[in-house]
Amino acid sequence: MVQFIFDTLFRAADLALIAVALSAVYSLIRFPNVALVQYAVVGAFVGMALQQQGVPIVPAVLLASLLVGGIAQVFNAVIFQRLLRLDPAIALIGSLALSMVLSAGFLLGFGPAAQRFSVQVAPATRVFGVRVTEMQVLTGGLTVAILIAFALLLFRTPLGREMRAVSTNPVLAAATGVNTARVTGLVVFLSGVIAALGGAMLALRGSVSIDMGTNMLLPVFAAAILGGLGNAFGAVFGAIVIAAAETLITNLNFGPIVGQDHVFLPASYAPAASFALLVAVLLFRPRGIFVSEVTRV
Amino acid sequence: MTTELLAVRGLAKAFGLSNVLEDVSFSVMPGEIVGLLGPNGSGKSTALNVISGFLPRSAGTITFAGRDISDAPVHAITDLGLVRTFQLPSMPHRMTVREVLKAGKRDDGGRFAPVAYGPEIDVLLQEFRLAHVAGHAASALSGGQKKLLSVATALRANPKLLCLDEPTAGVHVSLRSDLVGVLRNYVAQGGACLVVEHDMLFIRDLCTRCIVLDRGNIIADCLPGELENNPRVVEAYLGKAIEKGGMAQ
Amino acid sequence: MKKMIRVLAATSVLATALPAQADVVIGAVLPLSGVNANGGEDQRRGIELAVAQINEAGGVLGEPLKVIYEDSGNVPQRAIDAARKLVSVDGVALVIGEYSSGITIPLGQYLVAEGVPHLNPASTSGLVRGIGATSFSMVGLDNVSTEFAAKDVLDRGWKRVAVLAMNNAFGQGVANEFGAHFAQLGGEVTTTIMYTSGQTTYRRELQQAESTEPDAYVFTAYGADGGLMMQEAYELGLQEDPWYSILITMHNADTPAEFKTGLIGMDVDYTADDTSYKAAYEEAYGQSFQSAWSGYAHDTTLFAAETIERAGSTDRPAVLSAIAELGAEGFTGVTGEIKLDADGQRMWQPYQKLKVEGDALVSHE
Amino acid sequence: MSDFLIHVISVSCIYGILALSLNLQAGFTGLMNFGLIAMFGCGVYGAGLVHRFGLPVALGPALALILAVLMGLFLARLGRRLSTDYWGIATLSIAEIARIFATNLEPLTGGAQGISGLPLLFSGLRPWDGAARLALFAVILGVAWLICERLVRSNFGLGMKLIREEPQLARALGYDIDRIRSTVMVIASVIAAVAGVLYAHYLSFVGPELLLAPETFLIWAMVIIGGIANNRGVIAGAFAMQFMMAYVPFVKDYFALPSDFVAAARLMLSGGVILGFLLLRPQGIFPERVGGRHDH
Repeated sequence: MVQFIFDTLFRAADLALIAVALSAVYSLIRFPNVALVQYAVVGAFVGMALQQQGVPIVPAVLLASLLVGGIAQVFNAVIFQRLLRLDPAIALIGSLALSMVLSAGFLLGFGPAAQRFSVQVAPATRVFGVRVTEMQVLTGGLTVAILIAFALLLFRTPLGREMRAVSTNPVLAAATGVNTARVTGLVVFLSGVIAALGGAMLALRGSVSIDMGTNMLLPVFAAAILGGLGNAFGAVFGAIVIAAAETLITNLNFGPIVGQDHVFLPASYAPAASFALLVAVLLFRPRGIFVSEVTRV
Repeated sequence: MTTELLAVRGLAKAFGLSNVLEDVSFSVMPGEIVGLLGPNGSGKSTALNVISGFLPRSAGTITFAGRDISDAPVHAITDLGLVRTFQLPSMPHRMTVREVLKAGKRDDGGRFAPVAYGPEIDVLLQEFRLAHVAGHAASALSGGQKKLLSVATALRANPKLLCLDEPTAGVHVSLRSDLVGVLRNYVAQGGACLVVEHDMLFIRDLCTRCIVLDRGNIIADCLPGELENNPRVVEAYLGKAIEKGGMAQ
Repeated sequence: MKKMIRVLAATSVLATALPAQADVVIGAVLPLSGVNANGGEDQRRGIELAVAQINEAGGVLGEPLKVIYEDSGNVPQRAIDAARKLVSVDGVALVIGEYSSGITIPLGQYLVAEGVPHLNPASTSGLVRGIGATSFSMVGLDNVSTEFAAKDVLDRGWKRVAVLAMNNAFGQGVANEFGAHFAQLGGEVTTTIMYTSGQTTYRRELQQAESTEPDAYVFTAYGADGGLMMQEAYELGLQEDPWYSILITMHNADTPAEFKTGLIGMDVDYTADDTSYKAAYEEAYGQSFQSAWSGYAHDTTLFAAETIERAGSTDRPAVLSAIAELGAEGFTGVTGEIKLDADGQRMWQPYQKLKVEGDALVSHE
Repeated sequence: MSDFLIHVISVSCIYGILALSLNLQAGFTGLMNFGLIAMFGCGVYGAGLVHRFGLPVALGPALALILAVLMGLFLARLGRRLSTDYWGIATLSIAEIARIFATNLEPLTGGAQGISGLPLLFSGLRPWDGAARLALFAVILGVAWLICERLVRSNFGLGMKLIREEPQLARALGYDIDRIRSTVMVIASVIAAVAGVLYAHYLSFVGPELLLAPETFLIWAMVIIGGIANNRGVIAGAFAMQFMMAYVPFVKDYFALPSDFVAAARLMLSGGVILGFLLLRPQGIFPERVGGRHDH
């Protein structure tokens, strides 16, 4: 049981930062930006490249995140703002296409193999009968800290108030003197930074390959949608639910049912669990979680 | 009772805690043109949305042409002959005016048969003065032209009851009398109308009866000429006007 | 639209006219990208060394031998597309390929259908045997290797083992055959976990295996997968128990030294008695063998060149009968003697027990 | 040489059929399906399963048809109350679930190793089998084109276009949106599945890699480059993309580029074409012709 909780929490930590970034940016720019999961990969790869150039790991990760924030703003201005003028669905296709182009870039720039930061790795120690590694604790803690910092920014600062105002009613916010373009730009920047940090955390716990973005795409979306796209901290909740579903499906021993000692579902069903959960939610409770466009009059 | 085309009984609609319609009952007979009036926020558009099936009701019943349509889906209601238009009709930009008009009547000559434009389309285009823009993208029309197109398209569906949501707002004055003529003609041929409208001149010209809503309740059901002398109607409009800072209607 | 097709057709004629046709050309479909990229690169090195050796000695049929490499990207469809290009555009005499059985089988079937000779330089799944008439294996299949591994594991006193293998033709073959041999010899497989190759983490699979409390973990993994799996096993503390790798050289080069201390395993023997190849490899690439597969790819190329020489032309039927003839006679390469059975499969090959020492593999008898 | 050209044109025909299917959904009805490959997969695995269990080859199309109808209905049902972008993500998920099950349900689907050795069409006609297959594919592409053209030029097609842009107006005029969408999805799904069956018997191999998400985006690229909502345009787009994809390896040979280049260039081509066209020419090379013959 303790193992289950730990596994769930660490998997949730994998998903949470990127899902929060996705949700936050959706609240202002109304289309699901698929390329965000690739920003996470960019963050991890750039961080590793900087470290290889001799930059110590902490500034390397921070620099990489800021850089990705900037890249996110550039893509937003050059690509997404233009596509959004056509249609949100077009912007979604554009972000899928951008993801493919970025994948191609990773393949050429970093090769197909998985890569890792060069950090000291120690074997797991046992806590409450559960194996935990130093890096898991460290990155898990950092993830929580980043989430808290973002929450404080959102709920305790004038900037956060402006962000929430723009997301609820951009026209009204603009009328009351909020510079919506500046606020939107800032949120795009922050989403890039948070996603990149999420990618770096993942890379610190394990390794990052060019496929990571693609593999993370649907679990991250499932988490963000479950929590209600546009509701940044709903995404954390969504991440925990998705992580629990995935962990449950792979940790259950089906052996007794089929008359053997140990039979597990292949772990590759784990993503299927999160997608199935997503589809079920969309199928049966679409309105509980978001406002359906089709039924609007 | 059997002659009623539309009968609304005790209709209520709430959004969360706010009751937009409290207890609305009225009916429309064949051949009538009923105006649905009221200050902004009185629930006119909501009533139209609930009757046409676009919003689910909270309570009450709606019968149309002898059938209970309280919970029927929009297409079933339309199939029975109740067709509506929108206050701000938005038109596709990758279809021409002619195509939209053609699409007004579904299954024209079979679902999968090729589109053919019969003479009746040209007649309608003429009647609504849209012939010169027939080949234009429908979204390129002016606001007033879009309204006319939406009325014309709705008429193509051969409705027994046509529900119009502010058909004259944005329509050029010279076209209003044409619109009155077209609608009168349609009613004379056996149709009926329910019109949500602000323009009192248009109402007086067109309507045979008026229903006035205020805060979700009917406060008057009378002839157009009697409106000005109805104290509750005057109070409702004036009260609103004072609340709004003296801007009279 | 018609105009567009005409333009496309014209440009395609131009594009396909580019490769030179003077040399004796053979094709190689290898995983040069994807999880097996390192293995594929090692195969390519083996082929290059063979080509250099052959051309130094005067080439084939008096012409220099040329190999056109195509990337399978570890995707069957792309492998078949690549083979189609080799066969119909480049007009190769035969095709060497691929690395993993899941791709070698459809690739081979395509070549068999086209009547093109196919030489399998690496795939060891038992299913390879059924590819068809014009397909030949230059490597022994799994029934032999898994029996060797099962005996080796049991000899070390590990009675209960968890098996991890990739979910493809090769992995399924290894898992099934190892399980059967191991049970027959008196051992018990606590659980068999088939994992999908190319994941970013194998924690879930490792934890599943751990929960069955085995004496040892027996696994087989391709390059990048194996490196990651060993790292995560180390981090999870699972390397307190022994790990045994079937075909250890597939992932050894991709696994950092700190995560494979004490790892043992088995593989096909590629050093045999001939050390000149090892020396040539180290001289050319400045490092020791990255896997067992360069030697096999090397021998496959030598075998191919020899058959074309015997056939006297690059005519496919002639090459086919030359392959059968040479296979029956036997041909000695750096991996030992290549002799084919009636199905065109290599009958025998040496295996070796290996252990990790630092970053390198050493014999462990 | 000409064999390779025949191959590229044959595959272009199959992708042309897929592009028509996507165009019917996304181009004319506004259904942004990112899981098209699952519909294709119904055809591929329909043919594959029949072969795997030793049933008569003719049952392949029948099984494919059943699977495709179910898939179309399910996706349509899912789309009933979802906005476009959510539905897009949902379809992407369905396709991924389908791929994961195809990879892991080893007893049924053959797992990751797939199903190989499917009978090749017209293999008895050697050496003219390639040309015969091409002829068959071209005819089927033509039939699919006729069906799509007829559909979008019909009264039903007017409904599709109205739903695409103004679903509220369509509802008010009595169009049963759910039914029209379901009908379109089923027709498109069956068309995609036909392409799948043909492809399975062309490649003679069926495996989960055929269902990877980038394949869907390749078809999207074809539709966008050719001209969304223009049936001839998307076929031209399919040919253009397929030819570019097929000739990437030659570019690699010619410039002696590293082998990663091929994989990267293919991704870059699909993604780059989509992005470039969306930004610079969203209507594609052959834009939709608005209005019927009457208006021009």
